[in-house]
Amino acid sequence: MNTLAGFSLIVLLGGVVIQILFGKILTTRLKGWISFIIGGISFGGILSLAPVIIRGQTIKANLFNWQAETPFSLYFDGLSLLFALMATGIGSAILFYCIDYMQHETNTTYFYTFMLTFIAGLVGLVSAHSLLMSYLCWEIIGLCSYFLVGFWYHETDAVNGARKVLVMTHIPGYAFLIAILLLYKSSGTFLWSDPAISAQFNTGIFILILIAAMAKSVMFPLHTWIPEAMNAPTPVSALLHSACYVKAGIYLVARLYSIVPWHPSWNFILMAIGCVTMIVGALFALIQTDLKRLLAFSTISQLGYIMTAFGIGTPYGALAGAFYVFSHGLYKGTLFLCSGAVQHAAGTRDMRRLGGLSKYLPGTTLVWLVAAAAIIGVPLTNGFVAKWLLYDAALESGAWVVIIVAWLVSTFTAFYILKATVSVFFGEPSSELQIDEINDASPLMQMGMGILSVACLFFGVFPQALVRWIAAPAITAMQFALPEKITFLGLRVDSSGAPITAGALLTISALLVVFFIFALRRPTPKGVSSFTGGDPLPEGGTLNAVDFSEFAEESFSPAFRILNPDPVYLWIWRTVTRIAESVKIGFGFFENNLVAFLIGAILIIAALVFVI
Amino acid sequence: MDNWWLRALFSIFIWPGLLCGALFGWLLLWINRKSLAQLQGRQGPPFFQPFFDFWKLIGKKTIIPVGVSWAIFYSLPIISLFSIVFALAILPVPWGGAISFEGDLVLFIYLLEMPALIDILAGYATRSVYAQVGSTREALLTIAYNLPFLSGLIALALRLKTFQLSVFTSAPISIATVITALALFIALLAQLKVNPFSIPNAEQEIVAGIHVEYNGLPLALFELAHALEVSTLAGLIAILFLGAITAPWLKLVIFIFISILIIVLVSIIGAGTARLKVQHAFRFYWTWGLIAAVLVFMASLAL
Amino acid sequence: MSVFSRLISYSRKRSPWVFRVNAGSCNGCDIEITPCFSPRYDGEQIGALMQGSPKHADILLISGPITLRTKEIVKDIYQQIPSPKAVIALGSCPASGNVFSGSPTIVGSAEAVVPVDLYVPGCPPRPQQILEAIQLAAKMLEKGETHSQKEAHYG
Amino acid sequence: MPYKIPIGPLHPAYEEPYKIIVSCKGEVIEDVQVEVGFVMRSVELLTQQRNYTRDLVLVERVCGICSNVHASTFAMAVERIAGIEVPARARYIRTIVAELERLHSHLLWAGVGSEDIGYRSMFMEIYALRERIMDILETISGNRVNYAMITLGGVTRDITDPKGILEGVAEVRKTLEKVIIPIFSRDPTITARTKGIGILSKEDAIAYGTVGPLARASGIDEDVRESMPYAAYGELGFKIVVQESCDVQARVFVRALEMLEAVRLIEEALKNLPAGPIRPDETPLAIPKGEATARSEAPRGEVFYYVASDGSDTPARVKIRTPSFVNIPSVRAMVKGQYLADLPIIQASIDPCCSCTDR
Repeated sequence: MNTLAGFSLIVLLGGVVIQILFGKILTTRLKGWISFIIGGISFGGILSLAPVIIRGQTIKANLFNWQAETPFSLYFDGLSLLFALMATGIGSAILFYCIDYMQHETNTTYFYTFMLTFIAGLVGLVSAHSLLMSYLCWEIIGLCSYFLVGFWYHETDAVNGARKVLVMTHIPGYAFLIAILLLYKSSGTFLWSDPAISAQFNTGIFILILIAAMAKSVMFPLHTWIPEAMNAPTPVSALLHSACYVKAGIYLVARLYSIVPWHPSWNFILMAIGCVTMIVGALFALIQTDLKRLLAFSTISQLGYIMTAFGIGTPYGALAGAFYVFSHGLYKGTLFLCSGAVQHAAGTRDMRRLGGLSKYLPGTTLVWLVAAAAIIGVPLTNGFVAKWLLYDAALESGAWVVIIVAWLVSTFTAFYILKATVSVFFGEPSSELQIDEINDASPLMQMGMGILSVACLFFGVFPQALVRWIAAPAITAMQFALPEKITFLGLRVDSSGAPITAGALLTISALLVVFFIFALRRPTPKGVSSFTGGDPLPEGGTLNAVDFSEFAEESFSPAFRILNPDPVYLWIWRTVTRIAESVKIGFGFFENNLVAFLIGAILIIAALVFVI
Repeated sequence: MDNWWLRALFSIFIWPGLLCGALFGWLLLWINRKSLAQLQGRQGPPFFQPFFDFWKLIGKKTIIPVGVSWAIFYSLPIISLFSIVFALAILPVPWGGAISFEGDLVLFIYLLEMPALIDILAGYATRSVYAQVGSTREALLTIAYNLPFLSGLIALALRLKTFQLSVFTSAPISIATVITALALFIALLAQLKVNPFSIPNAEQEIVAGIHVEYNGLPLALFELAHALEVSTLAGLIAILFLGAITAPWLKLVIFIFISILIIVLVSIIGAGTARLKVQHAFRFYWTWGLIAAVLVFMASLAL
Repeated sequence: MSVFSRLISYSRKRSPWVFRVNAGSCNGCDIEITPCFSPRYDGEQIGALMQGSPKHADILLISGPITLRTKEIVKDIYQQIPSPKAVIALGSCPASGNVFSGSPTIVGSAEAVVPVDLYVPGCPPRPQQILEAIQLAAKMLEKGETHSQKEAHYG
Repeated sequence: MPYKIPIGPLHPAYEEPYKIIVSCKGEVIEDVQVEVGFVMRSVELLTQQRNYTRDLVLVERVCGICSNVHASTFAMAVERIAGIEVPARARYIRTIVAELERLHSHLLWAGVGSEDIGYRSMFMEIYALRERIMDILETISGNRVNYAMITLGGVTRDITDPKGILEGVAEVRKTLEKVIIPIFSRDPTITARTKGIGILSKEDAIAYGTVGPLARASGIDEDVRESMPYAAYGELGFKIVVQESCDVQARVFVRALEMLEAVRLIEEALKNLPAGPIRPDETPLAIPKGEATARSEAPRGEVFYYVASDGSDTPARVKIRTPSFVNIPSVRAMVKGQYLADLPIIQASIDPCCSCTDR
């Protein structure tokens, strides 16, 4: 069993090697298939670990010994399982989607190499026993994201975005490194399970690690890089947002629970950051007109929820967080893949120029609607259960500000997701759209998206499966006891958990079928247009995303100025460059006149010597 | 287990669910129309008019406008209807509350939010320009009226330390209950889209609002969902005041009485105001709603 | 099923919803329709309501001699009202053209554009007449006597 | 690109087919495009094919709301050509009917206006009051809408019961002063919807050539009843109502105060109703050759008639210019930058009448 622990990691790295070695020979589609199979195998490998971990054991394995004290060993527990399953599972679905999505691209060896490395990086991060290896993986996924965001390197936006991603997550990453070194200095070990580390842990180190996690997990005010990362190919964005990148910070914070018992003020800090972040993300999502940017800000808001859930610090809160993190991966991945399909079909993701696509992309629309329902929190989807757990956890711990903020933000979530939904898929098609060329996503792409959305529904109807097999081991690993009332057949609902959701779903679907049979039996007149006051609709613009949210934007406009930290960063950047510039000028002057300086200095020294 | 299933089905379909909820909702809607008419010096509709409106709509042929997918057209009202039916089934009315569990308030609120979300989708899905304007207005209203609505319910939940609705009915009445009821009532005006917040279905501006293109059977279902929404929302306020009473029949009488009282109040407000603009409504809810929210929290955390 | 169909036809009588088309009227009829729903006449007591969307209506009220510009509009609106539906031609204009007969810019007869079920004479008819016509049309809908229902029945 | 939303030709807020294509951004109106012509019945052409007596019936149906004004102005023009002297009693009765018509028209407008801001109770209140005026009109003429009161050289029916009318008018004044005007000026929801909305500056009002209450609400003190008295206005004395605030509220006030003025005029006229015949013994069938114009103040503003006669019993040319014809285009100046929700009330505040405009 212990040998299996590293299996997935090795398979993924093997995939990287295959891609590099045979990149010249293989066709684009074949590369995609190979990557997907590699991803699937690694997912299977991690699944095979699950039974052991659910039983409450941990798996340790040494990859190789570099030095006795800092072994590159793996430590696999429930928390690792949660994140590794997410990375490989959602990652495989995304790779499946890539097969068709990327088939017309050049340079796909580069793409698949870094995609696989990316996934391997997260698996490595979550299964690392040594903090040093964690940091290594932390930076590997950072670098991968830099390369992947800059995949279309001939586009200025993409390159600038990639640079911003690297700078804004790499620099705070040093805080993590400093924390590791400080811990090593005082405790003499890199292994996080070592009690010595727990003893040496203090608030300063917590803050340092939190800063790194905040930057990675787009917490306010370090969130501004993520919208810029939207110039990447869609599968990269999906992976970045749903499974791999932003979840790394969440993992780090969650992992702190297994390292050290938390001080109450840490919980407070985390909840405060989470609440502010969810408000900021939702507010900024309101005003976006680019579909992917909107989703990016929605990620910020959703990660605020997750951070808050982990910040509550009770077993129930941890459960909510674990559930939320997985659910978010599922539905956000779906939403991103759908946005990719939209961009693929319509050639744009500017919501002002889209509209009425439901007629041309029926499959994508259906998948999107399921995922949108999940993120809004419609009952019978996993998003609802996640929110339910969060509110319940907050109520249990008396954090009423969290409930009210989270709940109000969820109405904002509904608003901006509906804005995206209606302005992309419903309403009148914009006149700027080339309707004739629009085709739905290919069956393979639809399957990739569909699997994730079906999972959204499945875990909405049977949340117990996720709670029992994935979330519960994770919270055990976080040193929490499983909340009492949770049983397999009841999610804190002593007798009626699964029956009620499954029953509701059954009733609804049965009634839907009956109703449709009844409704379709009745002939309906054809060719009747919609009512436009008698005359045909005038030529010209149609309602779009801007019109949908214009008033909200206007009302919240002060918030957008105050809550945007980018100008501050720009100011810092300019100041730093200006200082560097002046320093450079100084040095430059010195350099250019080196001979004169030398001669002068010698003369002065000679004069001094002479005088003395 | 069997017994539980039967009781659940009973509360979904008979009491307080689909059947009784619809009948009660039609009664409330009739009272609304009748009292409005009386206040305006008119005779008003005959008894139980909404019932006949519903059946007439059922008997009409359905027109699906050009370019609208039939699946979306038919499924939206069904989803709207059943989410509100489930919400009503959860409501712990006297002799009801078969489906009751810890956290049902969360489910209840999300189910209650569904009709508004469906409406917003429906407006755009039917591709009528008027409905689209109505949808944007509805969407703006949802982020406005939820402030007093949610804070009212959450404050109550905090005071009772539970998200279980059936506990609400057994809680004693205090000043906090009254303030909560007020906050819920403020939100109710916009949720039911009555004057002065009849903004998303403003006939004089955007024809018939969101449901412009709906007709026949699907429109009937939307009307039915609206009737159920009326009884659910009025009932939600009414159950807050059932705490002190033990006899179920008295509970029922008071429940019905308070629901009717709320609807009459709504009618009086509707009769005495003009329709506000969406910006007025937004400002109203973010100022008065905020004040109500603060009051509610102060009352329930302090008292 | 027969109980339901009887309930449905009875409901048709009880809830006539009206959509108004001004097809070039002088306003005389239209300002007599509005009082139908005001306190003195109160059409709501027979269940009638004015609807803003033709998709919600049962009864189409046409006033005016149908000018050439509104001809297509009237046809379109008739199509947009879901069956079963009744058409009431209000006043003398849609019947004969009234004082405007002989004008080159009017059709003159509503019959030429849509099948009319009821004519209400008068220039303009009084509100009582209009309400009576609405009630009669509702009764025709109940009994299945309108053109739209007969058409569906016979072919 | 701003989206376009067609308001009309069939729209619940309008009595008549009339189309405004609104270009909006969000809820804010960027531009509007007004389209009329749906109600074109070629009245001017038809008048040339019929004799003067039948023309009176025809021009009365140019507009159902201000029918009497059209008939009387047409009659004034013809009387001017033929040199017919209208008896004093007939002039007074014409004034009374014209002012009653103004009352009913303004009340109709107020009702529709309150419906446009969603205030149904106010609509009901006003329509209940309006019925009272319709009763008075019915007692005078026997008709509720097209009164057929005007004949060449006089009126068709006499006023036999001035007392009953006085009572009715007093009741109208009471309700106006006690209920309707206070609600319109004080109710917070109404003020929120009317104050500062749809501003038409004095310069714009002059530039668009607006007439009637719309112009008077923008501070232009122009009224045909004063500047060119006809019927009995010269003898009764008349005060122009002017408001300076240029918004919808000003138009509400102008019409409300005009209604009070109309009530005063009716009372005055009834009290001073001279005795005598109501029409000449013989009405000429053929009108001598000549041409003439006539102007009068309809509820919506100045109505202008030009009649040319070639000596036969049918006019050679009749030209009608109605107040809405000049008022409707000013919508454009009023709605730019306003909210879509305000469009109905702004549009209603000019009290457009398309059957007049299109003829």
